[in-house]
Amino acid sequence: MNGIKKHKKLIALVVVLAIMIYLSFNSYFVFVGINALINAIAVMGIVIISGYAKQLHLGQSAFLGIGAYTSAILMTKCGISFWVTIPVAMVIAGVFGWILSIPTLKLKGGSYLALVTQTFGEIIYVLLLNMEWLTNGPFGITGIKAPSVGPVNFVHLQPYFFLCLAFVCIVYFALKRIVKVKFGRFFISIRESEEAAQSIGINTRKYKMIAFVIATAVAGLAGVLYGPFIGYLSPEQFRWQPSLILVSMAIVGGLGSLEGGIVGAVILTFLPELLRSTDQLRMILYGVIVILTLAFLPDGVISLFGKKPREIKAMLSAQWGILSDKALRRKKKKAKALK
Amino acid sequence: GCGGSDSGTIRIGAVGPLTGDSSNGGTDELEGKQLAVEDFNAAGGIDGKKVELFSEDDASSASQSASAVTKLINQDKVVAIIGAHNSACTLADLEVINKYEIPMITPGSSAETVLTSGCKWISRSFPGDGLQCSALINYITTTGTPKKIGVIYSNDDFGQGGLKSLTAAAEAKGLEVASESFANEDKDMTTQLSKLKSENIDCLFIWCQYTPGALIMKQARALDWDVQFYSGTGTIHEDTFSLSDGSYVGCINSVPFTSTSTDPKVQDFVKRYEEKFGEAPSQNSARAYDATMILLNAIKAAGTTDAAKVQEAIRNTKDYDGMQGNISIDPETGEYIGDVMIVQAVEGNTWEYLDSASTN
Amino acid sequence: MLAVNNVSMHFGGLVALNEVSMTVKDGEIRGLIGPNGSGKTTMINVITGFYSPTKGTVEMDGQVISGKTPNAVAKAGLCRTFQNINLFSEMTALENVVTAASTHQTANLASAVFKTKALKDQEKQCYDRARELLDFVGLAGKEEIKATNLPYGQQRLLEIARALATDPKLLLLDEPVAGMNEQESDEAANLVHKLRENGKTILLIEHHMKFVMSLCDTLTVLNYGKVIAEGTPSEIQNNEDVISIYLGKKRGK
Amino acid sequence: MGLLSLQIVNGITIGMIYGLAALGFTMVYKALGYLNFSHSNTITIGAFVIYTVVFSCNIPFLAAMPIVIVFMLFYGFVLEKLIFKRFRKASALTFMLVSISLSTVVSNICQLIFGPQPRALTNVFPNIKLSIAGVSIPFNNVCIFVIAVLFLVILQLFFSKTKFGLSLRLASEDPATASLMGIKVLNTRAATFAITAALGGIAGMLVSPLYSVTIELGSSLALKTFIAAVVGGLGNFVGAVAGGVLVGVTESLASTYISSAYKDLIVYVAGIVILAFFPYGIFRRVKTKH
Amino acid sequence: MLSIEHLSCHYGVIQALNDVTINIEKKGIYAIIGANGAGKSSLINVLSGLVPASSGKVVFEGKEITDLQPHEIIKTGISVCPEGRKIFKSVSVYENLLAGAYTLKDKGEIQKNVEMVYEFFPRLSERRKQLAGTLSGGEQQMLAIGRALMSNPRLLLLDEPSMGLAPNLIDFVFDTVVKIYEETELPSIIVEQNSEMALSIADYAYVLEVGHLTMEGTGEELLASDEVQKKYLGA
Ligand SMILES: Nc1ncnc2c1ncn2[C@@H]1O[C@H](COP(=O)(O)OP(=O)(O)OP(=O)(O)O)[C@@H](O)[C@H]1O
Ligand SMILES: Nc1ncnc2c1ncn2[C@@H]1O[C@H](COP(=O)(O)OP(=O)(O)OP(=O)(O)O)[C@@H](O)[C@H]1O
Ligand SMILES: [Mg+2]
Ligand SMILES: [Mg+2]
Repeated sequence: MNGIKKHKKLIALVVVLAIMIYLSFNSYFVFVGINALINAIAVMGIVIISGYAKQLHLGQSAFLGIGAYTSAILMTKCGISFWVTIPVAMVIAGVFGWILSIPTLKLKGGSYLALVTQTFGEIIYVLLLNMEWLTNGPFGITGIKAPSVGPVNFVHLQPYFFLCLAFVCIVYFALKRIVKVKFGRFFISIRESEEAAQSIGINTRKYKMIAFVIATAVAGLAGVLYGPFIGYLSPEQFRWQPSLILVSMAIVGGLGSLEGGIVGAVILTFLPELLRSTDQLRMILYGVIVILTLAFLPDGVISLFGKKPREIKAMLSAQWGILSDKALRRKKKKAKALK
Repeated sequence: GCGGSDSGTIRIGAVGPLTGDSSNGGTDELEGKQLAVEDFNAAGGIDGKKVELFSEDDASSASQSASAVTKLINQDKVVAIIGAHNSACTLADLEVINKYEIPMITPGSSAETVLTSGCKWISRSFPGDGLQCSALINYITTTGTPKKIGVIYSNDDFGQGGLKSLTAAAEAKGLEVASESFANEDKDMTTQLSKLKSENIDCLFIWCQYTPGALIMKQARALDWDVQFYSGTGTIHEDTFSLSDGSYVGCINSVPFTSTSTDPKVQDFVKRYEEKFGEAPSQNSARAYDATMILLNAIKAAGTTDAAKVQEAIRNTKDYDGMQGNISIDPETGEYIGDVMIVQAVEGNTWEYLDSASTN
Repeated sequence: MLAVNNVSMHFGGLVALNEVSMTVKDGEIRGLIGPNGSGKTTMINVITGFYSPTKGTVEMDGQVISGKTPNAVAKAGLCRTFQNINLFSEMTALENVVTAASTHQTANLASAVFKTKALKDQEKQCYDRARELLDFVGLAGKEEIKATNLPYGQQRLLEIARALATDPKLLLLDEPVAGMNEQESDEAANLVHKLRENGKTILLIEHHMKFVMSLCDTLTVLNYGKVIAEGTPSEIQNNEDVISIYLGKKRGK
Repeated sequence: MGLLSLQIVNGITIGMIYGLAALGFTMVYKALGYLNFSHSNTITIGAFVIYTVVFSCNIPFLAAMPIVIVFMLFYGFVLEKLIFKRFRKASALTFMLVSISLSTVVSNICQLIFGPQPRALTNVFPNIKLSIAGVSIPFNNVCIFVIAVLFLVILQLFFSKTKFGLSLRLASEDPATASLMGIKVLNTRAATFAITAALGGIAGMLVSPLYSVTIELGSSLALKTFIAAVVGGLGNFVGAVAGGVLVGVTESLASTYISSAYKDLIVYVAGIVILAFFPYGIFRRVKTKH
Repeated sequence: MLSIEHLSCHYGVIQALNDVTINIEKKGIYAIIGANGAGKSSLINVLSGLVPASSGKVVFEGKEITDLQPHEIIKTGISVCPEGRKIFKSVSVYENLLAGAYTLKDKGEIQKNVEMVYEFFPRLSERRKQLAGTLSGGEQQMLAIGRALMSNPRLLLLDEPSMGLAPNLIDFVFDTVVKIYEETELPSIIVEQNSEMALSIADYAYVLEVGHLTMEGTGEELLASDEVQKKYLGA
């Protein structure tokens, strides 16, 4: 009961959004909507690893790739059912996540982690590109079909949208439960002080690994959903640029909470599409909007939720004070006046 | 495929990279498409209806390309689409056009797989890798007696597509192949070249876009290596001369179009293109111009915007007289049927005609 | 309970601990004092596994714990506080303690996802225990305050509560009353007394002489990484060496 | 002349370019404690600006260099005053993301201004080749080598010996306390960005005649540069250049003896493995917290 | 010399200082005592420019310094040894001292000051090359005090200089403060938890309670006061 109450807003939001999109019947929006949902799943993984455990992760899309390719290869080459590939892909992505976690355990600075995770993503890319016998190299895998269950054929965008929505909800609630109990607390303790966490008996190595495995397995799931959605996989789709976009989604939405991740994914998936009419200015505007969001909402867009307009205004103007160095300028002015 | 002609115009879509890595190719293509639409409208359009071009950027990303095509079809209600540039993007688009049954014609994706993936709605309006490579290999075996060829290619859809076709053509003639790849981020290919040089090859095929291609030529010459260069459409560009610091001179290319051709039809096109865009058309521009014209002629011939009819008309294109010469489309596969020239880059930033091959 | 056998700790050329041996008996309050830089904190770091000694071993109830990771040492029943306060600063006071209490939980990921009854019970126990401990150290009512926002002295108390939540047999306190005023340090002394009554063994470092002398059963004095004296507070206070290198004339008798 | 030694020399030549680019990268880290992903833009901008100055103003390359350096100093300064300054209290992650987004913005603006076509900047270095161990190296590469080493020494001395260098280090560790010492923290930050932008610009100017001037010139070097700086130990100038050479040689040998398709993979794996054993890079003293 | 008039400061809604007025005319050693959170450090931070005053003004040697920034304040001659030492951990002991002399130009003078600090604290001289972050707590405190002496200050602000020091060192630090005052006539303001020590060396002292100034008097007067005895000396 309490749970439902707490998430009331979010549930309402999702339902409204879903109905809107369904009613609109604009396949293009539904298409972008599916993309947003798939991103949301991957971004929730980033929230776990980077938001809770503060392990920077700039290689998430590689794990999406691992999931997508695993599922696609199993479906197209071995004829295995889509549903069966879900757990397999999650396990394989998780195993790779575990491998990635090993060299990161000793690293202290975020900068070093940034390198290792980003480079790991590139390693996966090179493998996908060159293991032609398995992945068909740069030409990729075509003809990945969504399944149908009874009368519902997920090849159509609308049903697929709801399938993805269902998975977003499952992942959200599962992760929410995980972070509410000791796992979440231990992840945060690693973020706050690794030494202190160890001093009370937390095996920080183990929990960092768990965080990586959860984050990457979730990305694997996102990858499985991505395959039939685009229908075609090529290595370029899983390089570091999309990884950076996923991290941007997490931060713009609010790295501190799963809800923030979802919000960020929705916003930043729709933004470049809404900006399509601006042609050459598109990516410039996109970048500027991300920077402005970071400047005014350091805790992400989610920090606007549940606040009254007056509070929002106060928050923004306080932030403007910091950004424009109001205090500093006032001081300077006064000092000058004195001289 | 519904609508598209309600508002009194015929809507067609264009997709290609306008930002990001291959944006120079994509921008050239878009200009070609724009000029073609302008020419076509000036000539009266279709039954008095004007053609309107809707262009979307795919930033060379497969997923963005699929998204752009979904938008063109659902939002802009286009009748047919010209694109994409990168083979990987076109492959992603195929899934979408297959679902919505919208014809597409690509002026830029040369990989064989684009047509062999089983999608019935795609056609190609320029010579693909297979045609280009067999023409080149034919040329070297008829003009000399090489034993072993070297290939340096970009490790992406374009380069690997070329490598596959080259290897197939070379092995058919009993030639050995030594190959090295480079990543698109690489700027210095001296290492790969040094290795190829040590393998005693008779000629070097450079299969990539012109920016890295020019660097390869320059760096090969810096190794005091006077091997004969061969290349495909990728490196044909006026800028290749300057970018390679002149090392391009002597290189033999397969190509469907050069702006220095003496054909009056081509000269007229070049002149008008230069007036409009301030630079000579690259072969990308010409290919896109032809693709657009073929599509628009097909719509006109079909007499309707019904997708199936338009698609049938595209596939039945016969002897269209374009910038690349006489073009037909294979009704079965959608493959380009026409000429490919073998030219040699010579001093004065121009090319000399050597030979030509044709599937006509 | 705790035995430190011939432990040396070198940092490059610097010898921070030099063949130190000492034992701590069950139930005692042991003080570790010595001039700044004499190796006291290093000693705690070695005992709790943050450093592994260059030479020698540390045993807890007969089992060697040196060379183990800090978390393994903590599992063996030793818990420490830090000289420079080291809390989970963005968590509330309660969460800090709950986190430590939940190190004893057996829950796995699946039981978390499916919210099993066993897990719910364990969670409730942790929260109850944490509240109890906050109350015990005198932080009742501060549960929901973020750790960073607590005053300095209360942060030190919170660190002790957090350590207690792991149910240690031996508690190691590094300068627990630094930065507290007299009144507060008296309260802290009471707390330590109560802990001993609850059966905890305590090893503490402190420069606050009134606190140390009134509280400890035995004192060990380190200087340049060597034990130079061991004895009851009054013995130590009268030890000429200790007076000259550590206590200073005013405090010696 | 064996293939092996030839390829090692080739590797070193490429590696020095990574090293030169890594110097600026590592300097931002040293002075701010953050990674600035938009640093690779400065390489591109340096290349485009010198191209523009040389060709549209008809000024010889060498005379154009100081103009470009001044421009780059200004660019870095403005960027800091306009954007980075406002994020000085943000978390490292946010700062990184800002720099990544900024990089997207700047490179797209560059494309708007200069267009997507590559340009050739030829005949600026004398066409002499130096022969080392039988391998001939273009004069341009020799210049890069010399300048990289020169900068390395200058930066090293600057940071360890000068008062300004010390103040940069202090301000990066603890800005508030540094200001108590009398250090104008905001000015040191602006200076840092200006200097690193100039370093990037110089790298861009030196490599552009060797390669061509393209929009992705900087970003194509970015990952290898990043690896070079990190493997060498962030904040360590000798490490950055040595790391660059290490990356270059590994790449070259892997390409020759294993496979050119997998050469990058080998460099990446080697980088990660090195970090797994030397968490602070090969050339950095391990710092222990007390 | 230093006058603080009706000074207040806020952190958001929390008021840390409330209308504090202190007037110091002649040179000497001044102490400020008070419980945790009384606002002692806040006062030091306002004086050193780290925290802006919300009202009131501070005048040092006839010059108003209320709105100056930290790097300007040190130039006026006020030098701080901040709470929690705040030494620069990643650089050497010697470089920390150089940092303290950042405002000085003359190399010889800087060297002379370094020698002076080494003389006060020979332990630092032994460790001059060591990274400051690896010093023991007490060594760090010595370094922080030493660093504050490097800029030839005319007023020294010490925020809890005895924290974490061995008993004999506490004596030593207080003796040093007295000695510094006697030898160089450098006046200082000491903020302390160790009220007994502080009051015993102070010429004059102030008591802060939740942001208010509640008592003042000479060191002996306050030591003798019942209230101070009860609240701060744990008698
Ligand atoms: N990680 C390290 N690297 C190098 N030297 C160290 C390290 N840790 C401690 N030291 C040195 O070892 C000596 C002992 O330090 P330690 O922290 O144990 O002293 P302490 O007795 O706790 O002093 P204090 O009472 O001042 O806290 C000091 O001289 C210190 O500089
Ligand atoms: N940065 C800050 N943000 C918010 N509140 C603060 C901040 N710094 C101090 N405070 C609050 O201001 C009040 C005065 O703090 P201050 O640090 O000046 O006390 P103090 O007398 O120095 O105490 P202590 O003896 O513990 O050092 C306290 O209530 C404290 O919680
Ligand atoms: Mg200590
Ligand atoms: Mg204080």
